[in-house]
Amino acid sequence: MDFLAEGFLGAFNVIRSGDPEFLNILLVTARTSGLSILMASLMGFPLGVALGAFRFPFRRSVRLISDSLLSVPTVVVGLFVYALISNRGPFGRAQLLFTVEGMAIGQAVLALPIVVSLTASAVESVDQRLVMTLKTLGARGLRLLGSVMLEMRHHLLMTLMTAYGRVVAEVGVSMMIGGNIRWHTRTITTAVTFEASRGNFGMAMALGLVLLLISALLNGAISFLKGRWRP
Amino acid sequence: MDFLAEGFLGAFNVIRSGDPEFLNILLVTARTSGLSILMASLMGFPLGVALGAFRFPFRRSVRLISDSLLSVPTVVVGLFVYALISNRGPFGRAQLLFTVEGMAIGQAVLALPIVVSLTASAVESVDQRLVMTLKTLGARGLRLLGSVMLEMRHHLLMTLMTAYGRVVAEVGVSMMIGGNIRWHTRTITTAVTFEASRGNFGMAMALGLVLLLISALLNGAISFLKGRWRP
Amino acid sequence: MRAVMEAMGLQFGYGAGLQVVADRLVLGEGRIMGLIGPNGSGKSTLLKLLALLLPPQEGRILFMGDDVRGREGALRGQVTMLLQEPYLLKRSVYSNVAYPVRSMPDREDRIREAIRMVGLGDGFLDRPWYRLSGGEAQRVALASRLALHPRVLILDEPVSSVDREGAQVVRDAILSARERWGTSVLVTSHQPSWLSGLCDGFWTMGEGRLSGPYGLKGDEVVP
Amino acid sequence: MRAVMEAMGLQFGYGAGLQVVADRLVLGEGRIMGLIGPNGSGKSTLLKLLALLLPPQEGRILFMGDDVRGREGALRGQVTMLLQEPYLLKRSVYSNVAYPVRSMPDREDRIREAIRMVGLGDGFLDRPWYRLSGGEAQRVALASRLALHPRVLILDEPVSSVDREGAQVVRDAILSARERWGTSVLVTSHQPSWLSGLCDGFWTMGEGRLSGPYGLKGDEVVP
Amino acid sequence: WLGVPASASQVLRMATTTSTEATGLLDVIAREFRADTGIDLQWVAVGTGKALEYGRRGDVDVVWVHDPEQEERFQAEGHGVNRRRTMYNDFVIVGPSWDPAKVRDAKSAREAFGRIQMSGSVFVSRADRSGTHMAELRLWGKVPTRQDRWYLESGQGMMETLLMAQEKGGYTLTDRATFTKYLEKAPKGLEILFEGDGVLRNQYSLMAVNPARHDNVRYHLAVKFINWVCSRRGQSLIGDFKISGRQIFFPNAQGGGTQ
Ligand SMILES: Nc1ncnc2c1ncn2[C@@H]1O[C@H](COP(=O)(O)OP(=O)(O)OP(=O)(O)O)[C@@H](O)[C@H]1O
Ligand SMILES: Nc1ncnc2c1ncn2[C@@H]1O[C@H](COP(=O)(O)OP(=O)(O)OP(=O)(O)O)[C@@H](O)[C@H]1O
Ligand SMILES: [Mg+2]
Ligand SMILES: [Mg+2]
Repeated sequence: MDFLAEGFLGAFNVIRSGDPEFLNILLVTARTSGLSILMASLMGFPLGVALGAFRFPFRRSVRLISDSLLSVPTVVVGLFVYALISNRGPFGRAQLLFTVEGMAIGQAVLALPIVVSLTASAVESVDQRLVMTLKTLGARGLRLLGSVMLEMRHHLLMTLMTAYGRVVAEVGVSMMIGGNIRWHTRTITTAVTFEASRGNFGMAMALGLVLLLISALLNGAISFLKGRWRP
Repeated sequence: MDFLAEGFLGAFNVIRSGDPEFLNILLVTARTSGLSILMASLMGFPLGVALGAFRFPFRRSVRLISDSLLSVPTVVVGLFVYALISNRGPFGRAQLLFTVEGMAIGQAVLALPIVVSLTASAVESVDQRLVMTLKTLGARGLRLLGSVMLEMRHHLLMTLMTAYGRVVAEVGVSMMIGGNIRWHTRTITTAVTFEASRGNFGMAMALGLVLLLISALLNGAISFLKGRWRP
Repeated sequence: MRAVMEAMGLQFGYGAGLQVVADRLVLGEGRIMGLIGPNGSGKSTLLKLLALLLPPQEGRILFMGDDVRGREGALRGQVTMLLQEPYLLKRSVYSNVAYPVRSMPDREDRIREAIRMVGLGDGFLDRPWYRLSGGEAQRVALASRLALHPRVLILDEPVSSVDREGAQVVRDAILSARERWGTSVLVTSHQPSWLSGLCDGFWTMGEGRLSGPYGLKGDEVVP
Repeated sequence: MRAVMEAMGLQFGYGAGLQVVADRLVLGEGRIMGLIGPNGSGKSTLLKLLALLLPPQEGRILFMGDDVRGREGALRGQVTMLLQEPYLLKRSVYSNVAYPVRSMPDREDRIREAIRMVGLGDGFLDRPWYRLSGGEAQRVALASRLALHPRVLILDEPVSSVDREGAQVVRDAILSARERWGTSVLVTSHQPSWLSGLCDGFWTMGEGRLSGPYGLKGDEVVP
Repeated sequence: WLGVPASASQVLRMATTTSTEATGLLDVIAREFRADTGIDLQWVAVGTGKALEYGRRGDVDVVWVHDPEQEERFQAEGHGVNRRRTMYNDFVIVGPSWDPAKVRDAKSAREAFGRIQMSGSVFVSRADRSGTHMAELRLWGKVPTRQDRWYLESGQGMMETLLMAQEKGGYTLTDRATFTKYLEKAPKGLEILFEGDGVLRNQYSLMAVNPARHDNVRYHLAVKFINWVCSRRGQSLIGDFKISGRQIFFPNAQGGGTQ
């Protein structure tokens, strides 16, 4: 119990201190998760909408794969991406190992099935009249896709929050691809793991709480936005 | 790349061998995730539906907390539960540390926000007429809740799959609370992490693929079920 | 004649927009009353208040002489409503009609009776919810309310999508509900001819304000 | 008179149930044709086929003499349809009406014109989608189709929730669409009196089979 | 930016074990090395097995690990060159203060292990083929199996294993560095019950990744680093490094030369 209290105090101190190393960790975390969520959204939302709204060959197989990948352990993704971008891997030349970009790719792989499956599921249960209505109004192609997504904005936001949660909370990929290198690829979660493995439970707790605080602020902002949109 | 191929072969061999240690790991994994999903569902679905459908004091705060906890790192949950159930913790007497039950509690804490937030979000965007219709037909209390949930069965299933994915893929809690003790609390993901940490990337990959295969079978079964329900 | 439902000094508004006001409304036992008014005059809103689906911001509603406040859940089922845009549960027609009467011993009889009253054959009972046309769905939704044998039946444009013959069938169903179960009915429609062949009297809505009753033979409504 | 739309040997069925069959249907330019038939006879299904929303299982559809196959996306907008249960986008009324004409230079004029044609004031433009009554929503949905100035306007029970005055307004709107833009119209309704004051002729549906046209003055329809 | 040390022109990548990082030694080494040479040392701290795996694939330039057997295999396979002894510390046997197996009275490490085995007290093993685990395996007379219910295999790092031993009231074998760190956090937990046997020595060595195998590795930087650590300056930094006033690592590069 002692380190829970220590964690709360620690979180406060860490934030107040503005320690440059801490700021660096924040920055790395933000860059990695931002980049990965961006990649996962750009690929995942269109694919998810397509899976939910249109019939095409292998649709069920793609969906099954995406659903199954919801339970892929981060370490496996880490290993997989590592195999591809390590020096000996096919993309070794790109020098992505132990970089923020490499971590972001791995995290995007992790977030993608969440975005795809949750979006597809939401589109499937969207009002059947929506797509027909948009078609009667002359929408097609990208505009149709965009309008369907806009109509489901609450769902997509929730999907995004879930994917963000998955990405920002994961350790396996960041550790394996990023390597938890101080000043370079140390994220909040790898730092938490690192501190915990050193027995610095108080510090681990403190960093974890800071992450939660950031997420709470983000969610607060989003909930404010949603309030302005109405149901 | 080499160890990817090794992983595929390894997965095949591991399954074929029926090695008792492997079977034990499967059993521990199934018991832990089954128990945690059960706990998270029993608490999460009613809470989620309530958050989405009814107004009550602190509703927005509870929702915000749940949304924020989507991004709680597993290690933090691990530490938190550890603090509570370790010998020196308030629930130390219950002897839950390094047991399947202890792991399941930790994983339930992890799954709960997913169940609550995704359910609440789904209920919020469910057809406004649904609750009114159920009320005009005389439903109230638990029956109303149950009927709303039945009407959103696809969503709830997807929520469950997401929570299952989170739980079955996580390492932090299982490591911290379970301790990855061979023959006792070693799950597929802690085994994967363990093998990877020893540099046995091929074996880690193999176990990860086995997990994916299990998830694929589970999803196949569910997709078959859904097919019988229609949209 | 007794009053089944009474409303006094009702007021309700959705934030900025229209304010629905009903100073006094009485629904006598076995009465079939129409509610007419232009689009957006507040008819649906008033009906939802009386069906205990929206809480009034001012005023009281009595059922059989007692205030309904706090008993809304228990009274629904005795007071039921067909929404303007009916919603069917994602189940079979049978399950939809069976839903409100699930635990009643004479369930099967009620279901068959109700589905016939709205002019659909027993063959419809096996259909899933999505294999229905607009008019068929509206009739199924009505059937599930009729299965309840309600004391008060509130109908918001029950024949908007129903064909001409169907409209006659629905009218007969409403009349026979009154006859067999003493049901009191409050019904809106934009088809005056249909309504006038059914109702004992009318209320009108205009910009949220209720007036009436009109067209009653005598003044049998007790205050 | 030219045929804007023609259908030959159309067939469509939802798996086991009703099979919709239309051997021959011609919609002449500037024609307003009614489609009548009982509930579940397949009217909405036929209209969706003609509005290029469902792909026919058999037969061909021609628009201005050419087969529509493969050009459905491009033709929608010229051929538009008001669904039986209209769906409004979760935006303001303005955005709903503006949606189909977003990129047109005379957008603002079209929006204002359309909303007035359905009898709603400009004040409605600012309303969010949920602040509408059933009839208001139906009118807004119609307005967004009128803003398109379509060649073919397919209306599935456009006045089911609209009040009596509103029904006249909608009839006038349809007539003036024909007059100003040469729009051809195919419309269903369960209110024969409303329909007969509007249409040049009728088709009827019975158990999925189309017959007609009936009630035309002369035989101006070219094959 | 944001407090990152101004980007260095040259970066050296190392894979190392958790104990060197967790104690904080590497922070000191990296800082001084940078001051002396301008080279930016970046490291990934993992188990010895994984560290060597990174080396095998040419993803790092140098490895700093502590398992002679695996190091030799690594070298024999042609992955590592220029292997140098750098420092050592020792393993100690720790357990609960009430010492149910009477390990305190043992004359040798092997005897201590025998007593644990006889008494059936809980022993937590890392069981991860780390340097520590390999040392442990050498100490058992008959290696415990699944039937020995007192023998728990944690498969985790040293700190986690120590905590598990504490919770279970059991024994374990640990390197002194991690244990010193552990004592800082849990002063009333486990105690050192046996130490000082020669078989308990824990040797750390540096090795460059073979540039003939991987053309991208920065071999000249690796060699520079190895030489620097083995120099008088590097060695005295290691010797001076203390936690709670206690020396953790003992430099022993002088005279060792390339192995
Ligand atoms: N959920 C709502 N939120 C806000 N305003 C609403 C809501 N529902 C209805 N309104 C407003 O209340 C007014 C009355 O709506 P109501 O549905 O009661 O009208 P109505 O008389 O039933 O009309 P109609 O004949 O078209 O069904 C409408 O003008 C609408 O703007
Ligand atoms: N999505 C669907 N899936 C399966 N069957 C359907 C579907 N939609 C309609 N049907 C079936 O097709 C038949 C014709 O439906 P349709 O909606 O075309 O009738 P309609 O003539 O428009 O009736 P109404 O006057 O009630 O609107 C119905 O009996 C219904 O069972
Ligand atoms: Mg209404
Ligand atoms: Mg229809």
